[in-house]
Amino acid sequence: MDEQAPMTMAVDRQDNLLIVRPEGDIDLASSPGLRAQLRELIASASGRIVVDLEGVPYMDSSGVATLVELLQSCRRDQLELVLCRLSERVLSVFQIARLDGVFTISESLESATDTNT
Amino acid sequence: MDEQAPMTMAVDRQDNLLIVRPEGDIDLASSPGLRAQLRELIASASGRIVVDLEGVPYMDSSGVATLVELLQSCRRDQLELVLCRLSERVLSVFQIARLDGVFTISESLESATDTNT
Amino acid sequence: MATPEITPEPPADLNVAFYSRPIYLSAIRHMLDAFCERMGMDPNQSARVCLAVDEAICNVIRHGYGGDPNGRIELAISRLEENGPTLQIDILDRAACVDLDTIRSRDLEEVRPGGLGVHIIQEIMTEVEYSHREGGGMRLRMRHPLATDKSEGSSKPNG
Amino acid sequence: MATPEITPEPPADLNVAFYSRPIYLSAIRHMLDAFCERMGMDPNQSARVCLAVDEAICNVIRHGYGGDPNGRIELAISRLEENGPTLQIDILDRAACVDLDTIRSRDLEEVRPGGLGVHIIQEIMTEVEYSHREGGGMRLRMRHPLATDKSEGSSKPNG
Ligand SMILES: Nc1ncnc2c1ncn2[C@@H]1O[C@H](COP(=O)(O)OP(=O)(O)O)[C@@H](O)[C@H]1O
Ligand SMILES: Nc1ncnc2c1ncn2[C@@H]1O[C@H](COP(=O)(O)OP(=O)(O)O)[C@@H](O)[C@H]1O
Repeated sequence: MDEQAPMTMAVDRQDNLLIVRPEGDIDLASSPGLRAQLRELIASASGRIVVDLEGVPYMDSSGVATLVELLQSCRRDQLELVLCRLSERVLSVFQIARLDGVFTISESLESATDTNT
Repeated sequence: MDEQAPMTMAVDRQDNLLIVRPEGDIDLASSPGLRAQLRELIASASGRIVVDLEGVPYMDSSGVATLVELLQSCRRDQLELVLCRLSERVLSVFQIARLDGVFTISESLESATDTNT
Repeated sequence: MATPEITPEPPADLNVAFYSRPIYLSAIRHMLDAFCERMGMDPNQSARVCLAVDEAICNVIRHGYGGDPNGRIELAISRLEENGPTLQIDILDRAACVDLDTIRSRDLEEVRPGGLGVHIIQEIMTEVEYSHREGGGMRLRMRHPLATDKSEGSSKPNG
Repeated sequence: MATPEITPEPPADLNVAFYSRPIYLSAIRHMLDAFCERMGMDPNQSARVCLAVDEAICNVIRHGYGGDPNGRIELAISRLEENGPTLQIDILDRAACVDLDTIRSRDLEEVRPGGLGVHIIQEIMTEVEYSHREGGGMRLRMRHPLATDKSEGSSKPNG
């Protein structure tokens, strides 16, 4: 049996904008796959990265850690990181971890991708 | 701990028409409650009884047995019984039990309540 | 349960034990559904497997323990490699060792409430075997292929 | 596991045992969610309890068994009557008896990946107690009230 679960992720590349949409629960089974995919993607990215979490019903702290790692990479590479469309359940994990003020979190995809703000 | 789960059911009484809408899974924990409620309701009913299953994501054979019992009571009391809006999952239980041809099953609430057909 | 002389079963991938009460059925279904999904089973197949296991547990509650809410029911769920990935689910009780011939499906032509459980189990699972347990009680062993044969319809393990 | 001299724990309402592999987490969460709902817990509370249990299991997998996928993890879930209906969840392993002082939350001001599990567990559960097990390994006992003190007592059954 595989000890990891695959993480499906749609990727939308635009000029200075990368939108990624993981699909499914992000837990210790799927976060290593997510981390690997994100690492590869940001290596060639510029401008802003939007992580659209609409398709993620559940996230545990291994998912949060993956996104904190992404945030640190983005800061190092001078990329902007925006998370959007978090369900109440997923947002509450960031709140419990006191990280809801550390990330830029947007309610809609429109405002997350609007580079004039 | 209660050994039975309560069954929520909305009831809509009209002239010669009774529409019942159980809410939630119908399994061995909830079907006794459903059976008791249905028994009481049909005692004073006339014409047609519609069981709207839109709010029922899951049913096991104890739920099917409850509805077979209802069908028999209806036949005895010369009431018409129509089931409607079964999910694919719930319909498949009737199919496995070879009862999909025994019940009148309607896709929409409109056709289930239309007494001209 | 003072039966220390019985050889304990080796652990399954997932073991679950609970009292013979219908209130636990929904937790078992949701667990099994998520388990099957993670093992790569098609959601329609998984829904059917959950129904079969629900029916089998209901039978232990009603027939095995005769409605006594203090019996113990155990589930042993494993992934096997047998002509392709296969899900094996054992349901174990410490109720009576019933005559195996009495566990059978009835004629479905006759429309009456009840008498559907064994039929549903046999219709859904590819292997169904009831046996007596060492130390008393029954074991129901069920199997179902895990791999999705995307060609729709019946799921028979073809070599 | 040749430890026959250890007194077995009495059965909980629901006992679950599985290997120390993240692949089982979703099945456990779904089971617990459905269990809590049937016990009358508010869905938001139930989601939080599932998160806490997920974190605790992840810690056993990563720290207790150090990533070894063949360790065994047990969950014992019961409903107690203690100042109102209470959910008790024990998580048991056969890994090392670690120094209890090493299991603690870090300063959250520092933003870095990891180090959130114990904080999340303590934030969500009303009682959290780590101890050493007879025969080796750790026990984490957690409790959470089951009753929703919201006045609208009717919980919506949800699929
Ligand atoms: N776990 C069990 N233990 C003992 N007897 C069983 C068990 N499961 C099924 N049976 C027997 O098989 C018969 C058929 O079961 P089933 O098809 O589920 O219909 P029903 O439960 O409505 O009778 C039962 O009446 C019972 O005699
Ligand atoms: N089940 C456990 N067994 C052994 N040590 C543990 C366990 N759970 C937590 N710990 C210890 O507590 C520390 C804090 O855990 P946690 O807050 O989850 O953060 P992290 O796991 O990222 O270190 C861990 O680094 C570990 O030393």
